[in-house]
Amino acid sequence: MASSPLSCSASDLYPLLGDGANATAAAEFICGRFEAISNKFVDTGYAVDNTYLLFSAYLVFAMQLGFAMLCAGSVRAKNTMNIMLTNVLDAAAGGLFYYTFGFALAFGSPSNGFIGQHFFGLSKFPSPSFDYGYFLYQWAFAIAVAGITSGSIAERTQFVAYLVYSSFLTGLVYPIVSHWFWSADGWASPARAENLLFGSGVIDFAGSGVVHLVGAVAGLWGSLIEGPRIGRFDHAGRAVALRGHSGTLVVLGTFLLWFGWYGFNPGSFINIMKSYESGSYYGQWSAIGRTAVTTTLAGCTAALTTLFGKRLLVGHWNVTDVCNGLLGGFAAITGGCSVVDPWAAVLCGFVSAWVLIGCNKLAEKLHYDDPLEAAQLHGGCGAWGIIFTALFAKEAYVNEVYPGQPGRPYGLFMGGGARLLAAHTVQILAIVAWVSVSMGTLFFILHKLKLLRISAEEEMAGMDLTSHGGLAYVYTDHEDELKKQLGVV
Amino acid sequence: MASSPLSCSASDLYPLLGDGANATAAAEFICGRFEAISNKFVDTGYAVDNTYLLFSAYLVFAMQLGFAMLCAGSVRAKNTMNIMLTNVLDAAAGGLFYYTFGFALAFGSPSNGFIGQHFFGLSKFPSPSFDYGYFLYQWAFAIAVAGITSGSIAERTQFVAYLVYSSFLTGLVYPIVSHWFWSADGWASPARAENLLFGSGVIDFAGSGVVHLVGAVAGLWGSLIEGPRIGRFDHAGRAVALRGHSGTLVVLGTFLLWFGWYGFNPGSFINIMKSYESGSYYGQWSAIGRTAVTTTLAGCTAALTTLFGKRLLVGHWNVTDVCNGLLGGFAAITGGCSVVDPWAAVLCGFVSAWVLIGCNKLAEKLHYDDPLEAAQLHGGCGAWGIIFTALFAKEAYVNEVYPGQPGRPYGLFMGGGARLLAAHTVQILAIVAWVSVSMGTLFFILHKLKLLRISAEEEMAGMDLTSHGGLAYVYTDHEDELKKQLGVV
Amino acid sequence: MAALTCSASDLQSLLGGAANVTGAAEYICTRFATVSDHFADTAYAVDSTYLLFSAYLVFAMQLGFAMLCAGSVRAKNTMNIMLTNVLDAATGGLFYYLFGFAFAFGSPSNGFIGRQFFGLESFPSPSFDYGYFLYQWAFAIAAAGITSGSIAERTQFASYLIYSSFLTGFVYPIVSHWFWSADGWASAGRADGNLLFGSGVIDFAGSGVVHMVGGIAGLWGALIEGPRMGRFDHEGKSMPLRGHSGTLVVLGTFLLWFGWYGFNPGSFLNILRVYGDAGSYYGQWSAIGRTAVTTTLAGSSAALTTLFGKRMLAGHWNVTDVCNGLLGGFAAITSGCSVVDPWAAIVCGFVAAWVLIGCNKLAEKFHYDDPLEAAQLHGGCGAWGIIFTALFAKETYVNEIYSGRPGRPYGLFMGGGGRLLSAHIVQILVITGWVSVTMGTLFWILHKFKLLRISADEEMAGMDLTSHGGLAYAYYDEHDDAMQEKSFMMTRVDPQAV
Repeated sequence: MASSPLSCSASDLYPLLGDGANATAAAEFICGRFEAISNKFVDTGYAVDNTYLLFSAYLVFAMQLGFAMLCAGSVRAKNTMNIMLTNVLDAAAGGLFYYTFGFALAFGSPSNGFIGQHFFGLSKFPSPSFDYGYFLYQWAFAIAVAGITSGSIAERTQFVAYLVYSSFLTGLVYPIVSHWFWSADGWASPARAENLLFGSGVIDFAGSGVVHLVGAVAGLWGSLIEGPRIGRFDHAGRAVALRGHSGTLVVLGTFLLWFGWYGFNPGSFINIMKSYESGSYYGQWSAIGRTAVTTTLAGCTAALTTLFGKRLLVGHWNVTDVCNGLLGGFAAITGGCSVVDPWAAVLCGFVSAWVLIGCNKLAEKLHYDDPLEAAQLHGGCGAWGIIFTALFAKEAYVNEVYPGQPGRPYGLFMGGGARLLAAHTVQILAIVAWVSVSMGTLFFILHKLKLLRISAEEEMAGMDLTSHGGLAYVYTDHEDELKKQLGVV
Repeated sequence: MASSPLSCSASDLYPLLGDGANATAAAEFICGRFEAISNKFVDTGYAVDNTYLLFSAYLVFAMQLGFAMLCAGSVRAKNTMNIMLTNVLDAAAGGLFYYTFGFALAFGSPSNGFIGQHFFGLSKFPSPSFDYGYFLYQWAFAIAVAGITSGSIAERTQFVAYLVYSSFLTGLVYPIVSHWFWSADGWASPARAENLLFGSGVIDFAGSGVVHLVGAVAGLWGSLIEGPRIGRFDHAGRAVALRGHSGTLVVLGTFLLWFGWYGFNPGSFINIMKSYESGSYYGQWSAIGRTAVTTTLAGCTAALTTLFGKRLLVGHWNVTDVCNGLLGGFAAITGGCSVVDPWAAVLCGFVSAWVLIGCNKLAEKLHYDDPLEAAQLHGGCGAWGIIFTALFAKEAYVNEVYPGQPGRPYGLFMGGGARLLAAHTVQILAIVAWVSVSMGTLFFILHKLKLLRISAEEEMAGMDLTSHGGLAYVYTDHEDELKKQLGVV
Repeated sequence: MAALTCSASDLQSLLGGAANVTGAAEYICTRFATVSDHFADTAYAVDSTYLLFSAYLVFAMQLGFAMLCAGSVRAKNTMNIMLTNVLDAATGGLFYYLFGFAFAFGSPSNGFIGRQFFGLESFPSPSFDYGYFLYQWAFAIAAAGITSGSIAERTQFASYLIYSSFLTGFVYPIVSHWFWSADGWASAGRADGNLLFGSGVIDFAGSGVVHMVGGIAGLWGALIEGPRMGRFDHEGKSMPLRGHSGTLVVLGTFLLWFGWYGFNPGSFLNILRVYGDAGSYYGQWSAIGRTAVTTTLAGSSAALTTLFGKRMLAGHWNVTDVCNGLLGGFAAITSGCSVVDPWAAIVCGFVAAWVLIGCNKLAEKFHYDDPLEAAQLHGGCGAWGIIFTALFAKETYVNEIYSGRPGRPYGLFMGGGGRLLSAHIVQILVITGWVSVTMGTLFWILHKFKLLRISADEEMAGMDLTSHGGLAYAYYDEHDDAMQEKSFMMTRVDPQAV
């Protein structure tokens, strides 16, 4: 914080005060005060930045609530309790695992480029480089990943299997990926000291790849190995929509996610009190505002595109699709939100809507069943977001957000050359490979051990009755008769 | 931020240091540091103010979620998807329109008093006067207006008509009104440089008029032209309550709106780091706290008044009415929240509750059907709020919040004369006139073009089935039979 | 500010030979004065921003309570319980404004009750600003919210109005005065020296002041009313009366979790405060982050413990129980959140889960019926939290947060001796005593006046129909009878059915 011109050494000053009776004392007197001032600025900086970071972390946490409601609304009533329990546990189990080793594996520098190795159980915390607020913020990100995956394999996965993969994902797979791209030591980090990947490193600002793509690829494998839900595709192989039980919950969840995304993207700046040139109205605070705007515009455009696109393709104005389109736009802009102009964000949202529609068509053709379209949405749009950033990243913004390396590559279409694009292609490949190897194998093993999928009877009756002690809703006092009706004692 | 005594010019200082060996150097040395300090204060100010403004904007955005839930709960189950879709699109379409020209028309100064003309598509942004955070905050306000209107015409409006009026309202009608009263150039703005309206200008701090009255008058015309829902008034002309399908959603929405209102009212200060007299504990931060308190008290009083009032009139303790009363209190205090004392806020809430009850009685007598009481609530209570401010605005607060023009008029009952009241009466008339002309005409045209209201069959079957591809809720697995019953293929 | 004070007379003598010494000295010193004023402004702005947004989060907990309660009762009483939650906030606002805040924080006063700031007169003062009032109000309404859960589904609305205003306006403010006001007889930050056991009670965010108070009040109400009809059958076997919507329970729980980040870390009230030397990365901001972390970990471990515990005891993975366990963990860590290490928070949550399970078993044995487990959760886990703090409070943290009195007692297991523990035991006894005397009596009187419990047929029909003008849900068109038998939705609703 203390910028150089504030530093004041008595030895410099007193010769200037010259033959004053006791110039030395005067110089010390004055400099002592400047000392105090620059210290107070340091304090102020910490206070402001932590306020900003903490409230951003709370917003990101609110996304977990959004996921819970979105998932609940998108599954059938008989599996509501099951999916919501997974969401609660994503946060709870995630908290413990990320505390014990997740954070250490992700940000435990000094370390090698592949995995961190300090701060297990937050030992030696806080350090000058990391404070508790930062841990909380990263934890909120980690639990989001598991939330994405649980959507893909909803309505047909054994609860034990969920417990296993969820802790594996939050505690090991995700932290390692975030170390690669976000830790100062990561082999593909744009902030590492020397030999950046393609002289640029990967600009995945808030995690289109690190968060969304990871969660999606994991879900993809789980869902592929399990196969579709009973009745999702009829004998002729035609797709039958298994609609979620409550559109209201879907909208509620979507809005909550939108709300939380303002912590997710602008919050990723971590600190707000950083001037790009002291005394000017333009600084990090302004870049943060811009990030919030790009985020908003990308989502809005994607929503409208989906609305009209679906109207043309399907023939009615579908709110669930609009909600998914909206979220697709957010997932896409997440990677580049801080380094692109608002107009580019509009473009990003427009394309991501079509990417999502395309992925869904594809999934249907391949008989891939994903109750929340999580793999299509977070995977497809996330991947597009990574490419988008490599195409539209603006020079000025890139250098402001990732300072210290003048003349780094930026967006291809902005005249910044293809090195950034190359780095981002590598990112996609690396993530897909790593997650497939780790999570794919895990799901396959669970499958072989008959631990992955529930029995057909259970699936028909619904998991709430079979393993969670009752349905989510009891609108009349006749629940018992109800249970009989459904053939459950 | 840099108040004069901090500015330090070497030329002033060195004669004082006098015959010191090289006094000039000493002076420059010292002044250079004070320079740096005042710059750092500027940075700090921007960081703190933007943090405050951004999180306030997020809260205001959360109100959109509140509207969605409130509307959903207040309509019948068969129209839930329709109304929620409008709420999602208010935010999405609003984002694009406000970005492309809405903001420009509202705040594009330098301009004339009637319409702004800069920053189309956020070109030349950020400027020393406006930053991205400010745009985001104003966008969140703009979408609230469309949300209010969509409530009045719920359950019977064609989706196309909605798309048309919504973009027109958010993109043109509302921005112009906000330019009049909130832009520094506006003809009725209290902050304009010279010749204020009645030497005072309109004190509509957070928009009882600019936001609530506008949305309500628009809704009033739409609803009048469409006429009541089928079955709302029986053959004898007696009113039949068409109850919303979920009280829980109404309460959820109300609480979310209350939550968001803490961004809406206190947030309208835009910046928090502004001392009224440097070094004192009393400053803008304190006024902001007071605003939050007046807001709370007005809503609380209105809720209690409605509770007991309705108990006497209707005979039971009705939570939906209490929620509406609460919101009425908020809509009323919005205009004066920053310039009245807490005790006055209590008064404001008490009256607004009776205003709402009265408006509802009136609406019933005139066979006016408004599913969410939006016109009565935001229009009636909003108008009362404007008058209230003109009566109870306190001199000290008015001069703190609108500085620079000593001796400006304040509340009539506080001894500030009637000029403020005159200005506010003009505001009400101007808003009603402008919105009636613009929106009234629009709705009338749509009506003539048979684009406004849905067919009777559609209305009976419910719009979710006819135009949104299915009901919002599927608690059993028999939706298809359900559809057959309703005669929909 | 110490190092920033600059007196012209000092500097003058130092500048010595300069031409216009006085002028130079004043010139420089005025600037330093301005700087320190600016710092004062900055601090107010930053701290107010922090406090206000924390207050908003705490308010969001009221929404959480509303949804949690709604989901945990049967559909026929939903409107009733939600109305009480709305009114907790509304009546709370007025009463706390008129005298609640004055009783709680109206210093200068004696150790038992405050007596300034009625109706926020002579507000703001150098010591209290509006943001602080708002924050405390949000706390006060939470206490009433807890109680309304215990007596849900069978209490007359009139009696709710009475006890709620009494609790928010009188009982709770006095307790908070004892432990949180600078004058309180058991306050850890007491102005005059003599602290209770030389330590005072460290109830940072209110395991006792908020949760136990609400829990005990609810306990008496529920005891005097007796269980809901059908809760225990003829041979006294307990028959669970499940809430009508698990979704609302989860929604409410998450909202409470969200709000708890304002409740615990927010209780620091200001964030721009240094520990030790200025210019270090470690200060109040860091302690606030730690508090958020301890809160999170306590809740998380409690949730997991409940999950597996219930799996063994009950045989299925129950989300409602997990939610309650989670909240139990939060209620427990609330008092010590700022003075314990993260690892201790995990212990706290683990035990809290078992405390809750135990209390529920106990309640069942004694045929005590609490629709939201509020007394067990906020009372039981709250009490455990108070003890926990007395065992695990860490010396350095205690001295940072309650500074100015070196060598104050801290956690027993951390080697801080038993004085803190004894102070906290006194707190539990005193709170239980005071709330029982006041609220217990009130409920008993209401009971005697036949104002407390609704009639049996009202209870069967559900209060929404009898006193709130209709059921909460109407999923199908009221005229469209074709649908009725098809669904297990609400049956036809007649607005006139009273």
